[in-house]
Amino acid sequence: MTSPSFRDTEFVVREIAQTCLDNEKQFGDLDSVVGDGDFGYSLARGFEVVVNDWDSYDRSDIGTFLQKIAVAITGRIGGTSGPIWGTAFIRAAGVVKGRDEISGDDVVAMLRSAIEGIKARGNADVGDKTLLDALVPMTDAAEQSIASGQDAAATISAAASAARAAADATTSMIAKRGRASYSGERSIGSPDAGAVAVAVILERLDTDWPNRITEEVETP
Amino acid sequence: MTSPSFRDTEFVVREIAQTCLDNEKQFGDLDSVVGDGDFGYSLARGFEVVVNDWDSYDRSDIGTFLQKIAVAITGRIGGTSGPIWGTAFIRAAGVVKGRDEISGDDVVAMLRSAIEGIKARGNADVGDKTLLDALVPMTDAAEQSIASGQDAAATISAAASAARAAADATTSMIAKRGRASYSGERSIGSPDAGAVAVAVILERLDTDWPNRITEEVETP
Amino acid sequence: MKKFVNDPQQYVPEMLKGLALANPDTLTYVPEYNLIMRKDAPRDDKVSIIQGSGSGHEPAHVMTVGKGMLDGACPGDVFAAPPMDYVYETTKLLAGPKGVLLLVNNYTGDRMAFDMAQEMSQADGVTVKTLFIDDDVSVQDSTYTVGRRGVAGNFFVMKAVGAAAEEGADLDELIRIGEKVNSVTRTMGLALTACTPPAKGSPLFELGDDEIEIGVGIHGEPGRRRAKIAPANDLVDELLDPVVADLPFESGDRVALMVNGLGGTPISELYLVYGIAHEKLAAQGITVARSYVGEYCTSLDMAGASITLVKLDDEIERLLDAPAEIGYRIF
Amino acid sequence: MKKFVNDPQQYVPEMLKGLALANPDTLTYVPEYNLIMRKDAPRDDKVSIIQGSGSGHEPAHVMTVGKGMLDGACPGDVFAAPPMDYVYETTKLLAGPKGVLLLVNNYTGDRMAFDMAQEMSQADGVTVKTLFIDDDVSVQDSTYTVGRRGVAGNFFVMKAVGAAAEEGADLDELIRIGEKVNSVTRTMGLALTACTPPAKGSPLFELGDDEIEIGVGIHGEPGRRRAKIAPANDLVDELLDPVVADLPFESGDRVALMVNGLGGTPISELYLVYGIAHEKLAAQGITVARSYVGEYCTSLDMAGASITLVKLDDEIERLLDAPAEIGYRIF
Ligand SMILES: Nc1ncnc2c1ncn2[C@@H]1O[C@H](COP(=O)(O)OP(=O)(O)O)[C@@H](O)[C@H]1O
Ligand SMILES: Nc1ncnc2c1ncn2[C@@H]1O[C@H](COP(=O)(O)OP(=O)(O)O)[C@@H](O)[C@H]1O
Ligand SMILES: [Mg+2]
Ligand SMILES: [Mg+2]
Ligand SMILES: [Mg+2]
Ligand SMILES: [Mg+2]
Repeated sequence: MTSPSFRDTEFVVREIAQTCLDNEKQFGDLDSVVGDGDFGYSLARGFEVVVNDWDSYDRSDIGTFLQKIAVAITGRIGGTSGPIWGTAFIRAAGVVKGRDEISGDDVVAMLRSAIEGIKARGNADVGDKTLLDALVPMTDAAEQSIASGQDAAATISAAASAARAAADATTSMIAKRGRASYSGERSIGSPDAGAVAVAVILERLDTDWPNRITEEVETP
Repeated sequence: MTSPSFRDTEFVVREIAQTCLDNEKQFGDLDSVVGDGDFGYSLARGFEVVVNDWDSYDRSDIGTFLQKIAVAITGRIGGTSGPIWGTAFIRAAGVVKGRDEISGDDVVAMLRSAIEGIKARGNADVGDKTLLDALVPMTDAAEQSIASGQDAAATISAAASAARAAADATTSMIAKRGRASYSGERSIGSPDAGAVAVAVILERLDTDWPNRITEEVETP
Repeated sequence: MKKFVNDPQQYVPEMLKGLALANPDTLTYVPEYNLIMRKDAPRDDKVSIIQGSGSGHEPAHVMTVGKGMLDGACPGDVFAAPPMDYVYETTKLLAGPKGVLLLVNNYTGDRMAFDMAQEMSQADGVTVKTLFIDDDVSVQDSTYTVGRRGVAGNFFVMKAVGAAAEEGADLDELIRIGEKVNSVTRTMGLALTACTPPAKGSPLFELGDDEIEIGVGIHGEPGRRRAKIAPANDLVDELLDPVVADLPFESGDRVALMVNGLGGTPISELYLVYGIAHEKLAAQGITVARSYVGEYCTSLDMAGASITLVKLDDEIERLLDAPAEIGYRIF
Repeated sequence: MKKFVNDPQQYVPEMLKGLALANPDTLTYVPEYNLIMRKDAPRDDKVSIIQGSGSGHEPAHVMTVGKGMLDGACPGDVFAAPPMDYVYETTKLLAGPKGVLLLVNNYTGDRMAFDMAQEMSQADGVTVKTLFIDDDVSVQDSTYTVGRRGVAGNFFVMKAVGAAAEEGADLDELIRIGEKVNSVTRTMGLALTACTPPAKGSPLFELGDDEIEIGVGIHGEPGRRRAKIAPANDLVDELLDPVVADLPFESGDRVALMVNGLGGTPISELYLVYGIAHEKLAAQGITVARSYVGEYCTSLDMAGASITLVKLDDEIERLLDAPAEIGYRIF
């Protein structure tokens, strides 16, 4: 018996995983412009494990579930993305430890905590041309939307638009972190792979959200 | 003071050398179809030495001169062509040892001796798709032409035509000697590089023969 | 893509399996963590030395596991730092009483994985220290704060600490030695062609028929600039000048000179480059006392080369000279 | 063409100069004959061993001059047997009281140069014998009379006679050992790409993006047939099956297995190939007792590999196991 929030959480994680599997090539190609081309591969190999072992993760509570996802990711994703995405999930999990229901404000708190974790882990900040440059504006948009009383669907739409705009805006930035930073000025002209990934995930979430299963289904 | 025969010999050697220098790329390309592509390079490096050291060769007599050429070739040409062409020059030299004047019959004898040398050195015969397949028909044609009383110019023309026809005819042959033989049936369809080289040399000789300097020129 | 590969996802595991099968007496393969380790590790009388890095740089580092070099290497996938777990588990497996030294080329992903693993194994009571290697002069420190990359110069740190560990040096001593070697080691590379990661299946970047990439990274990251192909003499200048100017190396110095192939360049060209570099250094009064020509740290099938200089002192020279036994390259 | 080269005509001399500069204590370079020789050769107590061949196969053979291997190598230009003079002069230079052994891969050009040089130096009173190596199973004897080519299997003959010579074996004994090793050695290669000789400046043959050449020679001579690229498992079958069938190798045999890179294939792929081959042999009851993975006999920058098997007996195994010191590949 899972709660509605738990089902929504599962839905979101599953959407993230599936987006990374479906976009392996695109994400890799983006990373090969000024990076080393493994971003798509790394995420896909990690979220593949998440999908394959989906039913096995401890679902005592939302925090525990997200922590198990984090462990799976950390165990399989290498490169910069393993620690970055693993840290994000661990931090988000910490915010809702032992909880079965979460509010919109909780979601914002989870995102903020994930962002702080990424910043600390990567010694990076907004403006360095990383996924933070999509994640932070997107979280800002979500927070505003919730504060102004919008529902989840509207909030996700707002976040998706913000993420896309922000990801596109990384094109003109110069990379100051990660492998792309070695090419200096040459990193200008193409968007950051991590930021684009955030946008693509949010857009998919926006599309699929209305079709998610909101009632618990008894598996026969 | 050199004799007319000596000057003709020098002319012929010089023509051979120059043809090999001018056709380095063509000869190499021919050898790369089913060989290893170094035929042009090998000949060019050897005959380059001949041209560069041209004045230094002992000209006591025609035989000695040709032997020095042979030594120069053997010292610089590697691959199969070094021993083959070196042997040809040594054998030709042997026929006219100590001589200052040579007849058309002598030339035929020189060619026959060179051919025997090549056959022995390469354990090859007519029909194996080597330069012998141009050299032998060309020598036959020259012999016939001389026997029927033609002059040198006409004899060279006849020899050149015979060499070209014979070189072209190697296209349909299967290589039984040299590196080309490893590709078996695949050697069919392209002419033998060595045979083509013989034809190209003879054709050039045919063109240039009328313009050779027949009188000794005093170098000032 | 034309490569000897079955499933691109199995590229690294199948290579590691081959390496283990070729060295049954000396190496153990632990598939769970892409780990190649010495059969006799961990030992009570020496610090265990571990390197991670991404794959695709072979022989670095899985093929330099052996006496006098590494105790273990747990690479990630091609060009990806290992997942933190691999490093953590490897560290625990190789932890002995004298502790563990982690060698890390200075890249964001590697730093993070090794930092996390170090924290976690320290929490488990293991004594662990980390050495960062950053010898690549093509990346200018000033513009960024991630700092220089670790490339082929890693070999010299590994060799020196490997030899010292074999002699029984403790962890602090290895850190001292490693930092010293790193501080006098400089590398610069250039690519003649891009490399093709098996999982990508196509070249990582496009280079024209007459173009080269100067200051290229060993992961196919583009370099500082693109240039036209030039005679070897000029290419050696492109590599050697920034290296010499950086430390700087000076007249009277004794150095080790490494000409490292990036994977697709034949050894004949590397010796040709070596000869030119050796003579250019001699002309500047710099003596090459030790020479290294071959493949040490590659980038899959990339054609190209890097030049590394190490300023020698008696201690470094002695450690580089010490014997080492590795599975790779048997004669 | 993108290569580290100044003047293509100086490609070989500049490589040899680099090799000599990198090994000042052990090697002497004699530019007149493209000769790389041991500093201590000829010695009174051992037969001198000389290999010629064309260049472009490095490390074969200039980089395998050293204790326990060759006393001298005098290669020709790229893919061209050395001019007869080089062999003759080298033979005279290295002639000692125990005589000279010439190792010759079985190609027309090489045979002729070495035959002539042997005759001439014998006339000078030098004791010389010649060993021909012909391990390549891709060439079927029946169709031609030039016989099989000598390729990477040459390494095993060289290593065995090199070790025996070091122990003081006389010329006849070396011939016996060399012929025995050659008689139990078989090789098959395939190319994924063509190679580009510096003097030609373009690939020696055209291969489609999905085409491979099976049974290719080490001089870029086309092989027996062209095929489509396939998974590594299938490519290993293409190499291993004809080798095993030829001797034939049988269940119960102990073998040395060499996976030799042709120049452009990274070592990671070679180990992957090795692992597959090792397991396929094991499945047939053939035990791999010694393994060799790397570049031994290349074809410039050609991507591809060959597999060599040697049927071992106690004598061969002991000689392969003996120490050797060569300038190439330093760790
Ligand atoms: N220091 C950092 N902090 C946060 N995110 C980073 C950092 N460096 C890179 N990234 C993000 O990671 C992405 C690249 O991930 P990945 O390809 O896994 O890394 P790697 O460079 O190790 O191959 C970049 O597009 C960027 O969004
Ligand atoms: N056994 C042989 N006897 C005579 N000529 C030969 C023999 N083998 C090859 N040739 C000739 O030599 C030519 C190739 O010469 P070259 O390229 O120098 O030889 P290699 O095969 O050693 O590279 C062939 O085109 C052929 O005409
Ligand atoms: Mg990446
Ligand atoms: Mg040839
Ligand atoms: Mg990476
Ligand atoms: Mg040749």
